[in-house]
Amino acid sequence: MNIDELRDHLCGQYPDLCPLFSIEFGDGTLQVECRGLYDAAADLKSLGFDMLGMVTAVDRGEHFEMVYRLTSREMSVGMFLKCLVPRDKPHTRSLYDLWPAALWQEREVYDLFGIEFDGHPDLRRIMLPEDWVGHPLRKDYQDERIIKRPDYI
Amino acid sequence: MSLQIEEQRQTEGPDGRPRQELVVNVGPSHPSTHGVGRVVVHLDGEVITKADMIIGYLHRGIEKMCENRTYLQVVPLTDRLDYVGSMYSNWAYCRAVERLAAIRVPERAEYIRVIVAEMQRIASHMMSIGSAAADTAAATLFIYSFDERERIIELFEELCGARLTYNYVRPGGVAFDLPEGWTDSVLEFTKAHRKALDLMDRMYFGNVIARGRLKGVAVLGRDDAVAWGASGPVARGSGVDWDLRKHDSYSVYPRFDFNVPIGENGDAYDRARTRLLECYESCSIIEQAIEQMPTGPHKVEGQPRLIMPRAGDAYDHIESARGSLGVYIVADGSPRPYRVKFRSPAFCNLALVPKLAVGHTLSDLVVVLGSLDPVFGEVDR
Amino acid sequence: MDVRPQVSNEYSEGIAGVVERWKSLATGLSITLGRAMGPHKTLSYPAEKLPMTARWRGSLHLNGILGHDEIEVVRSQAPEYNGIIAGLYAEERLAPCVGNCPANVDARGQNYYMADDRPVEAYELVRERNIMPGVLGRICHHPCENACRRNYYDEPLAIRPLHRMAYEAYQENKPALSPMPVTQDKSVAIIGSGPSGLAAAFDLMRLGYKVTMYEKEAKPGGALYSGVPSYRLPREVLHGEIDDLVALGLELHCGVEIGVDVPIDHLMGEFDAVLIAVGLQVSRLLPIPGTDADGVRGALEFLRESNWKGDAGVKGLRVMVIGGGNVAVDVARCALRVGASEVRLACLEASEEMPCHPWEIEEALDEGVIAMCGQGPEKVLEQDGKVVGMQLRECLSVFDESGRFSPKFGDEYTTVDCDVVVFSIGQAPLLADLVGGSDLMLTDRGLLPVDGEVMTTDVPGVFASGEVVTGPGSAIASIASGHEAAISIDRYLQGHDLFEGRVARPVPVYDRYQVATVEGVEESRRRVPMPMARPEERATDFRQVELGMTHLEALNEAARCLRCQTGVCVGCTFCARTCPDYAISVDRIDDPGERKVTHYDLDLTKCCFCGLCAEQCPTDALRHTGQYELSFYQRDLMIFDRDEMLRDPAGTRSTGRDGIHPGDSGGEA
Amino acid sequence: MSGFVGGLVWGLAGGMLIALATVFGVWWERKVAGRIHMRIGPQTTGPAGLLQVPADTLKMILKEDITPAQVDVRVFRLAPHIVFVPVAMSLTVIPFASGFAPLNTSIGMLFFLAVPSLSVIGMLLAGWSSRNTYATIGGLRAAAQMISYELPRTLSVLSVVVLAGSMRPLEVMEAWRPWWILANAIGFLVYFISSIAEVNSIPFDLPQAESELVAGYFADYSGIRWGIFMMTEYGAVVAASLFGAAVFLGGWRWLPGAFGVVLFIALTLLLITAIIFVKWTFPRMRSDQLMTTAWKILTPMALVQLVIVGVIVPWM
Amino acid sequence: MAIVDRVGSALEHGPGRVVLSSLDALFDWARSHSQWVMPMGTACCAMEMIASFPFTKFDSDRHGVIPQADPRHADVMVVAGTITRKMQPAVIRLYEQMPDPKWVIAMGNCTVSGGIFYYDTYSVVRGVDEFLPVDVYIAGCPPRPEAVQDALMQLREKIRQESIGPNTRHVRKLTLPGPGESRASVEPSEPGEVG
Repeated sequence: MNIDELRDHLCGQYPDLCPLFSIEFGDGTLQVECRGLYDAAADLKSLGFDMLGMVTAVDRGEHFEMVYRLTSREMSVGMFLKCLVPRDKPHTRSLYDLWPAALWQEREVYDLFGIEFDGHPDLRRIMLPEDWVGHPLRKDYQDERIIKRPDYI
Repeated sequence: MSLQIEEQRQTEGPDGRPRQELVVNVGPSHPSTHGVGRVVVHLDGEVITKADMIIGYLHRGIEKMCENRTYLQVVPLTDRLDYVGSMYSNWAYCRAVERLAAIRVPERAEYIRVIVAEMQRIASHMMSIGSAAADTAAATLFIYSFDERERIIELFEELCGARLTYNYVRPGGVAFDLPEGWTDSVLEFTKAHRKALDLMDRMYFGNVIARGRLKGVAVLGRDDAVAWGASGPVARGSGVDWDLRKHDSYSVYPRFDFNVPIGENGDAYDRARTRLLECYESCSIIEQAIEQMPTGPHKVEGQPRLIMPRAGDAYDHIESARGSLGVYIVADGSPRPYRVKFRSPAFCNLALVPKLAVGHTLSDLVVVLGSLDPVFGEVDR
Repeated sequence: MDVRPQVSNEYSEGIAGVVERWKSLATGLSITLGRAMGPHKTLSYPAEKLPMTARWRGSLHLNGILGHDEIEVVRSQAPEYNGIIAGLYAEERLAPCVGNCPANVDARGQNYYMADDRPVEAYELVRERNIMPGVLGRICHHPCENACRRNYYDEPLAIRPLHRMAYEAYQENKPALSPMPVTQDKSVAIIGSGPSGLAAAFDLMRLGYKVTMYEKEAKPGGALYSGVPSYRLPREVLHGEIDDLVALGLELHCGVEIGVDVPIDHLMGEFDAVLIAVGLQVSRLLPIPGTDADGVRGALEFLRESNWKGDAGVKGLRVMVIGGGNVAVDVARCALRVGASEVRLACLEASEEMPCHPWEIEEALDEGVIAMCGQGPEKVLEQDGKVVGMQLRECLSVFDESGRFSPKFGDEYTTVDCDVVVFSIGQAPLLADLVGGSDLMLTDRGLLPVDGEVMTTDVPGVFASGEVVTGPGSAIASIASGHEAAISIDRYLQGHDLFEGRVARPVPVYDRYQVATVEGVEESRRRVPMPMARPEERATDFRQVELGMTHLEALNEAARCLRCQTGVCVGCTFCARTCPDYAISVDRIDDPGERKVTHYDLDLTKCCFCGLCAEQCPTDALRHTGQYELSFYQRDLMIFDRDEMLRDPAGTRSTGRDGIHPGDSGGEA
Repeated sequence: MSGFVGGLVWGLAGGMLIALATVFGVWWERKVAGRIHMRIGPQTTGPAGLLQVPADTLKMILKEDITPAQVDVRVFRLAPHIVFVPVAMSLTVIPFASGFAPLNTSIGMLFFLAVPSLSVIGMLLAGWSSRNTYATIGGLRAAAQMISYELPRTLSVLSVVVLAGSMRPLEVMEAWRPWWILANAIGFLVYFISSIAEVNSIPFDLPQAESELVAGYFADYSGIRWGIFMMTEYGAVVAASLFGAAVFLGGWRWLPGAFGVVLFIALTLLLITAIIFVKWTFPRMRSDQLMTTAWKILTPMALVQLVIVGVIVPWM
Repeated sequence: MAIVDRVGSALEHGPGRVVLSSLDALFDWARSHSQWVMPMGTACCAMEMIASFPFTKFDSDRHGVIPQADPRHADVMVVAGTITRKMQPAVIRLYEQMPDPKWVIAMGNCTVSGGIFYYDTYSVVRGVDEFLPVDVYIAGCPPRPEAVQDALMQLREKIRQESIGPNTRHVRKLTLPGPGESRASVEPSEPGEVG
């Protein structure tokens, strides 16, 4: 499977994707709803994306944006898989059973963002002590221990 | 997990009879955890039945800090991420910023970056081979490999003025040009380094006791390595033929010819030996790079003081000594990044410890940790 | 010989394997034994200490600080001036503004004096190099501001307006001017009172020569008087400053045309040296059909008439100006002021490549001039001897790839009807009658053969300077060539060889920075805006366009100067802004006469030794020392205050304040 | 000298000899290890660092002697002495000069090999009583290792006894012949390796594995109590080297009179340096490697040596 | 330690003072020349601390400084690297396990004041002296190995001033010069005044 077949396949499957979807330079992005995340991931895995590079989240104000970075070794190309997660009671499906690499990365996202992952074997804090309150990487995280660097550039 | 843990636990053994397990806490400060990792190990006699890796003891919240610093001020922070290899940590971040702000780096800067990153890879491998050997009590090999690392540190000190936190690779090029006669001393180093590598090879990897300790320990299959997201020598030790410099080539690497050493049976011995063989390759890359290096500016002309890239996101990764070190930056047009995520190879490799440590003895646990070569600045960020 | 890895991964089988195993133990021991026999590589620390490499980033120190150290000012006689500038540039102590100015005016020194409310000294310092700060403060194209390092941070210094403010303050409390003492018996005659002549005269008078200047026009000033319109340069300012020079001992004879009233041979005989600084008198016309029609004018004559008589005979007519340089823009704006009903300007280059200065064309467009860029003159349409229109041809590109002037024309023509066509595409000197009868020879194109570097003509004792040598250029460039001529004359009169030991003016190269965007920059760092008269009001008469700053604004603007490359910290706070750990806190007092950096605290416990601050410090004051022994007993000693930052950078220990002796290691070796 | 007083005097002398050995041994090891690592080793305290170890010992005496709360106090305090005394006793049977051995017993050879194995009990007690997981594991490993290395060590010395025909060290030394070195070569090698194991030096230092169990069975000891463990270790090294030099390499038999004793001291020093080199060159064995070397390699070699000595030599 | 303390307090009053000062000289010499270090390395400073202990180029074994992984056997704890809130209880526990007399060296800016991680972090302890009594601070990020050896020698100076007598310190009269004046002048001190 080379890159063009991949493109046609994806364009066929996700119609709104087609106009400006480029994969060569490694910044191709596939945006899906939260519900369809697991199926899209499984589909991509079957297409040849056998390595899950990165799992992270970005606090976009009124919702979180989950960003997955998938790499295919035989096509030697990388791709983004993104989905939006609502801010109140954020939860999404864990990709552990597709790629075990997601085990610790999802724990880290849970620890720093507070996004629950259903189906994750042991979802607990990984970076912060057990008794930590709050999720620091959220933009609205209040903590009296943080001393803000003055806005002086 | 608080520090206090109970010493013994009652569990049923595989045949259902109650069995008493010894719970040992290889604590955050331990000579062979390569930093501040902690493993709570359940021992049946000396055989490990369950290992739970606890990290986060060096979690300084660097990603939160990056959100309140300008793009140039984040570079010193990346030094403190993978402090055994800060040169290529800088480079990974700078590549992501350059991709985001569409900065074209001059030829000479790309060559200098390759030379410096390869030297840093050798220094990092020397550290990891040495400390893994020190875990099996071969302290002399640690001292010889650290001496090699010291030669590189002296070269870096002459190049950019710092021993460990260089802040040398900047978005748009490198901070200063190479000093006079620096490349000759680097060439001398690579010649002497090959001899030292051969010496270390014969002294440690040839040794029967060392082979007894390393072979067959923590065997990682090929598809397990890929599924668990392992990268770098850990994955290549198990036969996964994936090196970003070769297979997802970036910068000026396509112009050099070097081969990528691959292990066969994916045990601690193969991983350590792959690191050593990679040092040979790095030496030849450095020599080729110095040969082909053009003259010209070492950083892009007309660089604004405050880099303000367009809103959007960019991801770029390089082949660090531990694997594929990726940086994902989201920008919102202000001089400060909106979100920075460091994809740390050591973090993903370390996730293998609970899987690999089971079934081995306690003295093998340190070999497992040593072969995965974690640097906790990068693991905990 | 490339050492390849020889160790095989597996032992061989059976007895050979056993032998290999025992051999591996033996090789291990032999390696360590070999290393044990070898020399040790240890640095016995307190006795012998490693010399730090040049770039080692130790603890920071300040080379000097405002209020504690003086800023060096560049003052000297003309012959040594280039040497000093070249020396400063070699030691990287030459500020970009001083380096980029053709005459190397010490703008940094002027800002320093202005900030300390000493405008008279500022004026005198600047006058030494650009002779007429008041004039240059209005018309110079300020290359210094383009090189100012503040471009990189926010906005450049307003150096040119500060010249003007120095002039105005100087006029208020002007000291009595007495002629300079004449110490040399030799005398010099200078033909032409343009900027280059005046510059050479001033230098030679300071060297003690007797200088006599001849001007053929009624009033001195040369191109400044005839070419530059008075809305940019009021006449009283020009003649005021020239009168100051006369008061300083310059003997000026106006209305005397050399070559006509007085033959040049007479001058050569009477004076020891003669300097021809007559500038360019005649504007060139294009050899296109229709240039002999009535209504076709040259730029210089048009400017002379509009400047002197206030009326160039174009009242109510439509004027078409051909050419894109500064002179063309001046012609267009004068045409508006002398009552032209409509003024158009046609130039070959595209709008952003025009040779004139960007702010000039902007002011002209504001005042109503219509610019037609990328149009080349084809031919003048005439009807019974009078101009009725102009045919223009589209011009695709002006320079070929190697940069030579060879315009390529498209095939699309436009015709514009107008009554007067003024050609401003070049000027030429008028030397025929000047050199008539002397043994000075002219080239076939009517130019003087002059050695551009030492300004000598083929006749010994006769020199030339200004636009007659360099061709059309800026006023400050003429002044620079005037200084060079003065040096040559002085060497000639002293009998030294013209070339031996002469330092040419260095053309410095600085890191090119991208101009910073200014949104989000707080008010105190912004440049003081120069108030301009309203466009529609100023287009009608010849009153001054730039209205000038108040005295207080001038002081604030001068305070913004970063004093580049002096090694004295001025408290510009850019190191504190760049520092990732916010480890530096700076504050200073800015009121005039009492300019001091009061606090400069470096919190050594927060500094991450990344070197970003020292790299971008504009004055090279903040530097890394070779000191790496930073051990303290108490934590509050680790915050270096202002005096601690001014400590001696030598040695390896940063501070001896808590009982640890600098230099020694505490315990005995 | 009557039995009890003699034993007391010679016991004290053995203790003093161990103290002296420690002072010199530690300095010598740090110097040799330094040279192996291309560095200098102790230098600034006293001439060439000679006063370094006295300073360390004095400092250790002044250290606070912590007895952790959860510890079985009496056993905890007793353990170091149980470890120290056997090694001191084993020194008394070594034939220092011709005709002079402090304790000239007829079963000297067996005494030297048997008594130090008592210190295993001390290690086990130390490990168990400090109720700390690391210490316990260290103690258990010590027990396993000591026992399994008793056998090859004894067998190798047995081959010398067979040659000499007597168990009294002085007689063995009298009967010593230069060609014995050749005959007993394998035996000496086995003795050397197994005595490194007895001494818990690097290839075999599982009980106090520095990088795994942090400090093995003496993890919770501090101050001079821990110092006693250190002295025992160096004492054992010196004892093993003395005995090896005497019995296997002929010691003072080469040269008559005082020179012989000097040569004997030199040979001991050579053996100590060899142990130090082995310590700083090789990695540590895993417990299963430890067992296989003991039972599958050293014991067969010792048996082969016995066969050589027992069968071939008399046949020749 | 208890016996030594009793001897010290007994000797303090009356003629015993001369014996006390000579005993102090001996004991302080022993303690200052054999500083066994507990390497509490967490981050980049640990790399430089490893380089400064018994390694080829910067050999601190020359000054009698050996790294001891077990807190029970160490005298000086060199805290090197960022101490986070999660690591703090471990550091306190290790410090308490160390036998008296013990000292602490804070190596690197992160341990002195949180250094580069002072602002915008939620999990870094801003300075080890919040929970440990620090004797010598070393600035630097990371400090050079020579700076670590220099700090150990400054600690020697400090140890030299201690005495086994409970309230005696041989504090050398250190006149701290103001900025710009001549550096500290040190006169020999007599035992007895409390430092």
